[in-house]
Amino acid sequence: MGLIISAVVIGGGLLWMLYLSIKGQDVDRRIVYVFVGATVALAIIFRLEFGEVATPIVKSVFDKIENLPAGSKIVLSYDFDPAMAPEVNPMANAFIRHILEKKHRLYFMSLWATGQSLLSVSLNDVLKPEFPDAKYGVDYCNLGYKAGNEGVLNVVITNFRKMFPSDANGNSLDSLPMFKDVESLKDMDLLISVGGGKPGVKEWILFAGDPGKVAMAGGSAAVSAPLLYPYWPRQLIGLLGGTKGAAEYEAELIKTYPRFKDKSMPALRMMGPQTMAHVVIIAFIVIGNVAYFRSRKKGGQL
Amino acid sequence: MTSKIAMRILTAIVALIFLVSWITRSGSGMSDSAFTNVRDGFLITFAVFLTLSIFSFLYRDNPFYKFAESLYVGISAGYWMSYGFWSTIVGNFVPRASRSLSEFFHVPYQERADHILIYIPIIFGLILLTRLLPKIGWLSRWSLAFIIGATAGLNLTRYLRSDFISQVSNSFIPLFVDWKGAGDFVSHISLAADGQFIAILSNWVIFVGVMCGLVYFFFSKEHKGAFGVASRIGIWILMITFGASFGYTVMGRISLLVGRITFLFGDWLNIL
Amino acid sequence: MKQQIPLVLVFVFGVLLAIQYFVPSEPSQRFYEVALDGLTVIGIFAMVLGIWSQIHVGYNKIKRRAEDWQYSVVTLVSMFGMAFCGLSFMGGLNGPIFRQLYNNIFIPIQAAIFSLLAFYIASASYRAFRARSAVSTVLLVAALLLMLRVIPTGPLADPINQIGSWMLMVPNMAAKRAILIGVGLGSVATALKIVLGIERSYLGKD
Amino acid sequence: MKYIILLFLTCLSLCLSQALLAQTASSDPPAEAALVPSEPPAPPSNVRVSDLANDDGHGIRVTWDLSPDDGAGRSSVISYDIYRTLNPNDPDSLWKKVGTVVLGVRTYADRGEREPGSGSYLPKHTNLYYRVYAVGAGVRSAVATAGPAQATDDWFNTMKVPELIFCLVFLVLTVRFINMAKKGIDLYVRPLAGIEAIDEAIGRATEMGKPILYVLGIGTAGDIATIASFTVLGRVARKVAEYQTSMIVPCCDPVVMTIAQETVKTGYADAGRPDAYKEDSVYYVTSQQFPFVAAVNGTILREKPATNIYLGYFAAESLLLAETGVLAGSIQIAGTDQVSQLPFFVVACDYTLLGEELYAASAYLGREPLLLGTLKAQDYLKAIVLVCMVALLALRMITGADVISKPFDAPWW
Repeated sequence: MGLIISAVVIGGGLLWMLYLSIKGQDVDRRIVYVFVGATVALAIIFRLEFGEVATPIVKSVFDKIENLPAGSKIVLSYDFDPAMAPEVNPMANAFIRHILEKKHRLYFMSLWATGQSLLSVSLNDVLKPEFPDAKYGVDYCNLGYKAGNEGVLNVVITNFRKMFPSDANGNSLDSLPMFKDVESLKDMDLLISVGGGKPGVKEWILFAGDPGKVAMAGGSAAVSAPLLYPYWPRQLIGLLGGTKGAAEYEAELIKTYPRFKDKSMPALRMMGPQTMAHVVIIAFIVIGNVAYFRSRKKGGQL
Repeated sequence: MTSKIAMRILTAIVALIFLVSWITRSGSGMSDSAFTNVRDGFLITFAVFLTLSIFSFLYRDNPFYKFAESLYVGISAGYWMSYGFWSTIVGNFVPRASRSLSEFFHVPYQERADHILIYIPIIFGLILLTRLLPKIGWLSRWSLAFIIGATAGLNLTRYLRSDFISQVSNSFIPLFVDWKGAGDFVSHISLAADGQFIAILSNWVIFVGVMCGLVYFFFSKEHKGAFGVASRIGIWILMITFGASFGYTVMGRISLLVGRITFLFGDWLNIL
Repeated sequence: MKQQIPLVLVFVFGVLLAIQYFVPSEPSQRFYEVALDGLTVIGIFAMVLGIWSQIHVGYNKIKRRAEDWQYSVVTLVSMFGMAFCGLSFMGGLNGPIFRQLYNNIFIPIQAAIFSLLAFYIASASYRAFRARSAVSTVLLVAALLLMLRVIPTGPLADPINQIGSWMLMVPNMAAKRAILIGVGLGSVATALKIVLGIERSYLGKD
Repeated sequence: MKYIILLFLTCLSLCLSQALLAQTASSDPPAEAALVPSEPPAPPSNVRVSDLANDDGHGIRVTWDLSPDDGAGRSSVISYDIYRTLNPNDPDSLWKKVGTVVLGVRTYADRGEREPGSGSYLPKHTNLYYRVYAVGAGVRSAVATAGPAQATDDWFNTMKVPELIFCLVFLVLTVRFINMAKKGIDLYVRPLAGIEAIDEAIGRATEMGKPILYVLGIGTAGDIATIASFTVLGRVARKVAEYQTSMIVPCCDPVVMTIAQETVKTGYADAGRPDAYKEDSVYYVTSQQFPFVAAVNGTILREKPATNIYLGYFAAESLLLAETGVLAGSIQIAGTDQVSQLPFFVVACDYTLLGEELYAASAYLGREPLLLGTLKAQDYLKAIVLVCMVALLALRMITGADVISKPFDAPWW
């Protein structure tokens, strides 16, 4: 319903603008403003979401988690701060849902001091209410934050217990069943770092993924995503870049597991207004060029 | 004349909406205290009024925008004064200048061997204020000379590393990454993001791009012939960059608008 | 005298601070700190001049009953009100009224003005991205490609994404380096012109 | 231009030669670790201390050989702890821990504070003793001690030789070209559209009877871009005075305002019309970015200036100002050294001075031989950079040595 109203209002308006431009009339800038405002407002009010389709770089992460046998060991590292959280937190939550849905074992950790509190927010808001059956120490555990940046990775690539004698709650690692057959990062099946600064995905690749020869995936803020592309697909099996990447992952998750449909998918929701606004701006550019070529043609004839 | 009447009617309507909003928001407040509810109702209504006043600038300049603008500038100036006083004077300067002042402001006094040196800048600062006295106003140029001289001296050497030397030295990149002969290169050619071909192409683009960009910035040579070609490539690289950065920024700017519209529809009208 | 002393000061401070960069010893570090302090402290004193200018301009408008003089009243009243709340000992920067004014007036206006950029970026795109010449077409195509990344474009999404990221990485880096090298040279040249007294228009003439 | 082609050809051939010589370096996989915790690792050996080079006399460099258990042996080292004291016979409790480094690192720079009162004070010209421990999981090795060493001042930072060379070359070139210019040798500079537009724009303002708006950006007087903008402002003010039109200069910083007032006043005096200068035309708005923009935007729409000139340091407000200027129908000339804001100026303004062009603008406007001399020196340095880039890259390609990949980072001189 909302989609139809928005499409009629905006599409009609754009067609009218195109018509005016072809006739050679100038479009007032205020009309442009009204369009931008209306587009974003409509998309927010009607909660428009668009069929995000996962690009290969996102799909490969999804497929990797999907195809690992149940009980595989996956590390998820929270390497970000509150400023980046709106962009990358949705990725982390989507990963948690997917990994626990597939009954993998999930090891949380953080290379950022600020990551630890964000991690516990995720645990309380997503993991515990949505997966009440998941048992601490068996299905997931929280190693918490350790200072030392990539130095931490340098150590845990050979031995977890040296760096993490105990988890974030003070339990010794040996008391956790899921650590029974884990000696170092090399015993993991997949490493995922979610972050956007340093240390982040790049450090994970260079200090853990590459030397340990463990599959590595990442989620990154849009700003730093381009810097990570060159690592794909050899050193990085996949990457979620910015809100867009997060939305693609959420869409893929909902497609495969419809039970998540009514859960909050912030990235997907954020992409609605974004997509609409971008479509409208691109339409403006096209209309502007139509008007330009039209006027030039006329000028030529005169 | 008619526009004046229209303006008055408009103002009346805006005032009415404002009042209605204030009353309804005060009625639906969460707090137990009536005063808090009325105050919060006023504050959110006022914030909405200011937001819409700013947006009205998109239509054209108008009294609402002028009001919001003047208020904003005034608040900002007052904020800046207070901030400058507490953070720079009290936070930075008092602890080094005087023990008794430090005690007065409850900031820890920093014992330093060179605390007398802090008075040199103060003298320059006082000299600057002579501007307010017409007779000896020219003295203030001494302070300006200090500022400009210091800025120039600092910039003469300090940014050479970040802006010049690092940029030049980072441009020394291998132009043949993982080269194992032409045959190997041709047989493994692919468009994968981490492939050899893309790596080599990228490094060439960076190297040639930096060179041509520099050529573009030559002032004493006409852009003709081979020089012209190089500067042309330079301007193309610049334009690709500008276009890409512009297109890339759109998303961030739309997010800002999403935030404001969510504020209007969600926090104010409660329809989300 | 009025001309010479400032020029000498510029030269002396300029040369000393330029040389200071190469000298790590303790007296040199202290000199550097004093110079930086100087810039901050003079800034504080200059604030008096700034406020004076603001009051002066506003007061003149009000006195002459110039057009829109009422808004100058708004500015001056809000400035003194805010400064009073912030400078009086009602909690300083953390005083309740000060924070209320900041959070409920300053922040909403700030966010609204910042979000005007969403409208402006659209109108600028509409007006300026036209294929007038080869160069402007390049600008247009690069911008379009990056904007298209956000829209679900099905099978095209991946190549667009890749090319977009490559453009942000590679040509971007080349252009930034070329510009920064130029900026580095230009700023040194400007600094040198100032220190040597070739540029001196800021020093007045009487 | 023959030389440029030649340079490219050299570069090309050298690249090919490198390609032939290129070898792929294979990195060794990290040693497999066998874990035996609880037993303390072997201590590091051969600890040495010396004065830290290139510092203010409050630093000591500590170096050691890795513990046999670091990455090899029992592989039980996690980090190294470094302790310092004034007296080697002090009991353990008096040794002060000054730092920790992760495994594999064999050096630590102990940089202390200068003020005796501060916690990390490191005295000058005093004997200092150091201890290094290898730390394992909950255990630490036997101690390795070294000393004494004294911290001393240094009078030249040898890491900054490249900057020094650069400055000297620049200075010599500048003096040379200034002398040439003084002798009357004509120095050619190519036309820059953005600068020529400034002249036209002032004429246009006169015809229209509207003012010129000059914005110095949101930088402080400590930004060199603002200083460059002052040099342009002086010449614009002079022309404005000659054409008998008016100008508005809102400022975002009180110091900037003060200097701008002096500059504009001088410009009017130079034009012989000191009486036409109005103090209120250069005024302070507020020191914060967005309030400043709000006020300037209002001014643009109310005064409808014929020309807006934005030169200096700009951030997100670039597009806000430029689009409002379009709305008011002004001709707009912008220039900044902020790479991230250039796209918006390029898109929304009629003319944009990119980076270095901002710094060259005053020389263009003034056309004085002294100023053109510095422009010429800049060009020569760019030429030197171009040649060096090709030559050093060639050297790297022939030798394949990594030293040249970061030619200015290590003191190889």
